[in-house]
Amino acid sequence: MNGNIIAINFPFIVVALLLALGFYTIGFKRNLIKVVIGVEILESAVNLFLIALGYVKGGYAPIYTLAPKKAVGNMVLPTPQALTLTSIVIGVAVSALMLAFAVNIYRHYGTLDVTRIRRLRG
Amino acid sequence: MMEHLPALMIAIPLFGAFTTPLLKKRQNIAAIWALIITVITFGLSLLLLQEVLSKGIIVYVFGANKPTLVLPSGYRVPVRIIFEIDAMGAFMALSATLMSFIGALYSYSHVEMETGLEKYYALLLLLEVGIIGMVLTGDLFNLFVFLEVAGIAGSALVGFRNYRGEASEAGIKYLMVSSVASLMVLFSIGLLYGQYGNLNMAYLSRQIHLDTVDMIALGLLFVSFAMKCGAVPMHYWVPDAYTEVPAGINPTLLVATYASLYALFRVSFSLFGAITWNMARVGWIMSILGVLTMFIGVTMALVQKDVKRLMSYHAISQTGYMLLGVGVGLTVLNDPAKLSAFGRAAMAGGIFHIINHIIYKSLLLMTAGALFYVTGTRNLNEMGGLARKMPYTTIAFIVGAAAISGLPPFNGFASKFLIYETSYQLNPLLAVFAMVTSVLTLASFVKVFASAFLGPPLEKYEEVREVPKPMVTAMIILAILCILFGLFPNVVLNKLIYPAVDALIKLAQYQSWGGLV
Amino acid sequence: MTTTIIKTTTRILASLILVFGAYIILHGHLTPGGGFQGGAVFASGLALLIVACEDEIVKKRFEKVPLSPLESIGALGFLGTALLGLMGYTFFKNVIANSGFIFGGKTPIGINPGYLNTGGTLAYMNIFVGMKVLAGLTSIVLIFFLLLGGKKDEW
Amino acid sequence: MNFTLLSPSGFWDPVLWLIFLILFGIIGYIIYSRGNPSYKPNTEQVKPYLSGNVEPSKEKIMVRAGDIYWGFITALDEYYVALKRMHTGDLRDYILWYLGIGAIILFILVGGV
Repeated sequence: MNGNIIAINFPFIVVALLLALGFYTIGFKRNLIKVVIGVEILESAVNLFLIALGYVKGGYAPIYTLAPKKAVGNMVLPTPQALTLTSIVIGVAVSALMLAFAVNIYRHYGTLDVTRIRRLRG
Repeated sequence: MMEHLPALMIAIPLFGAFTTPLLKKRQNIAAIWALIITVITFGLSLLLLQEVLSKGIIVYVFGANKPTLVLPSGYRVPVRIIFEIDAMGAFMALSATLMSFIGALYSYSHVEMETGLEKYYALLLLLEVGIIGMVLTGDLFNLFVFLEVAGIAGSALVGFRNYRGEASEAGIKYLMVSSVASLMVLFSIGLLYGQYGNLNMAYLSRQIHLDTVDMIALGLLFVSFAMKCGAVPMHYWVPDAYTEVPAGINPTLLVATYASLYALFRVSFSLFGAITWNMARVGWIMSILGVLTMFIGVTMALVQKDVKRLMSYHAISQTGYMLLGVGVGLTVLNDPAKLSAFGRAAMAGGIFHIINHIIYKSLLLMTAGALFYVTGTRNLNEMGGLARKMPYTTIAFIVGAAAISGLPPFNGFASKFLIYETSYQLNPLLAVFAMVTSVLTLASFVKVFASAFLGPPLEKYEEVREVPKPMVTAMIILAILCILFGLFPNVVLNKLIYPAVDALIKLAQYQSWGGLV
Repeated sequence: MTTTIIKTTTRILASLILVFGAYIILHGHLTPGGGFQGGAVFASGLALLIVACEDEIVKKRFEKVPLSPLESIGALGFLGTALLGLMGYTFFKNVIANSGFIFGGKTPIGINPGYLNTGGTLAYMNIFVGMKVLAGLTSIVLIFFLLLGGKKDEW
Repeated sequence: MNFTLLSPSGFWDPVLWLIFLILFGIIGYIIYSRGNPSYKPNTEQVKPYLSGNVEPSKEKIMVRAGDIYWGFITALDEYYVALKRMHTGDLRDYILWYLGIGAIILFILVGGV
């Protein structure tokens, strides 16, 4: 049973690791691009979490096109997948905007070091 | 058509946001077009408010056969995206649309010389959509989507002046903060979905019970929305973003901040109502955060030299009043005697302060924008003697400064009066902090007034004239609103604020979609 | 940036990727995928084309392409399709499904081989979203390419 | 219309307040008008007397924003040094503060302090 619990919760362990890794990257890396990557890691952690929530053992994808016979009545609710897709779409916009800001900051400051990008303070 | 008002509230600004980029060649027309759209949306939100006040909670189900068909036959749980509008949401939507209109009017002259204006107005309308969606929705995931829409549009606007490096810096700070906060919101939404298999707030709030996972979700939602509304000590992004954003966007960005505050209230009162009802802890956290916020915000404001930065720190400090007022109400929520004695009035004070603060802080930030427009600097040390050159701006500034410091008979006094009295009854120390903050606020605005407007006229500002008419009009409208809200606080409270307070307190009504089920 | 390998690969793959993107957009209501996914695939095909060409050629080719209006039109189309539901029903109501209009064929219940002529407003929305996404992502890629393309690895 | 704002233990009536404001304004004006009208603008009278020295230019003697409340800020120096240390302007600190406060709030809510 012990090994089983780890097997069942394996995706959630990975989610926790990714969350920790993401926050570590945001909090302790000095390069702005790496900080942006940290946000992306966080985002993938949350997406993985949502997808893992939607998993049902023995469930089928909720698509009727050419589905196997057994699938009828065994389909999972597609809400977590829909949430994940929406979150991915938003993530694309966020990362594009962040990188655009990073490019502009590099042009004006000549550096991507976060400790030196702080003209606004106090 | 009245039943489709909630959908139109989203559809019309979206339509405006998508058509504005087509007017790339004629940026003047884009500005006027955005102004028209914001006026229409403002009218719609007035209609919506009237509907809500007369008929109670409005429910709108997207994609159903009928707008009120929450549970189609055969379903026991709601599956569609549902907008659930009570008086609180309608009140926030009204402030959002009003401020977008003022912002668009002000922007017409303020950013005239910049390029890429069609994107500016598209983003302004998109920000408005984000706020309206956040405050009208009854679906937890939809809340996240609109939160992100508002965050992305807002940060793009913060970085609008891309020839300034500081603007990009402020933009990436705001975007980083808002995206991390929204991702944690999404994470807690995932936790709640995993627990209960639904995303509708009214349905969820009936099922939530005291459970470790639920408490983690509550904590994450609470801290994320607290960061998005600028509570100390997570307020660092506020001065950066407010300072660098063009002054025409400031009103809308303020409302975006308070939309997060609204989400915080919604989470504490409605979503987790069943828990927080019995737990004064959440209310105490909110009150203490509020006191910290107002005190640290105002003391930081005293030492600022940048006029917009000074006002942004005041925005933080005033957020503390709202947190304090509503936190006091939340603390005594499970005690009917205390609730009717002072809790309800405390919440009314906090919520009344939202609209008051939006009005006068927008006014002040706009006067700061006008100062920047004529002098080209935001440094107070380099200003002086502008009062005679810019009479309207000066009058607007005096009204705003008097209102924010709580001088009668302006609107700030009425809400602060309620907050002082009620927080005194919970704990006298809270009221002392609130009063000291008010005194320090007055002190720091005396500083701005003395250094920017008074003093001998400086030679370098010989040529300065009053700002163009649209900017003056926007400021004068807000100044008049300041005075009106101050002179008739009772009317506003009875018509607008107490219905909103009751909407937050009456949990059962929210849970049943206004009596539909 | 433009080596022979990339050019040759692009010559073979680009058209396939574009067709695959269009396929995903069109079959959004039947198979996994949809407007955003198909648009992203389509845009990645265009990105491949952008990367494989010289700066000047890309600039000349994309000068006339109305990417920003295309994006607006996609979004407006999406909104308009959603607004169709206001005719008697609600916002986003699928009024075209089972109506006999294009993409309005009768939807079979249960397992089926996937009829393209179904889906109602979903299919239209997928097309409009695909349009918006491919225009948006392409312009993002294009802007980054033109911004950083001239310079060598400074970072 | 009732303009009185009733609070739990008091009231606030802006109209009453305005009436009193006007009343006291009139009293103030009466006192003012009985004063000695010896002030004459545009004469020697309005120039400042600095022990016979020449008056420096306006720009030099202007009170700047940085000079206002100097005493207050100096008296609270330690507090302000601590505040300045909090406001680093570093992007990463924004997120770290969020994590710290989040941990505290989660501890209070889950731990049940």
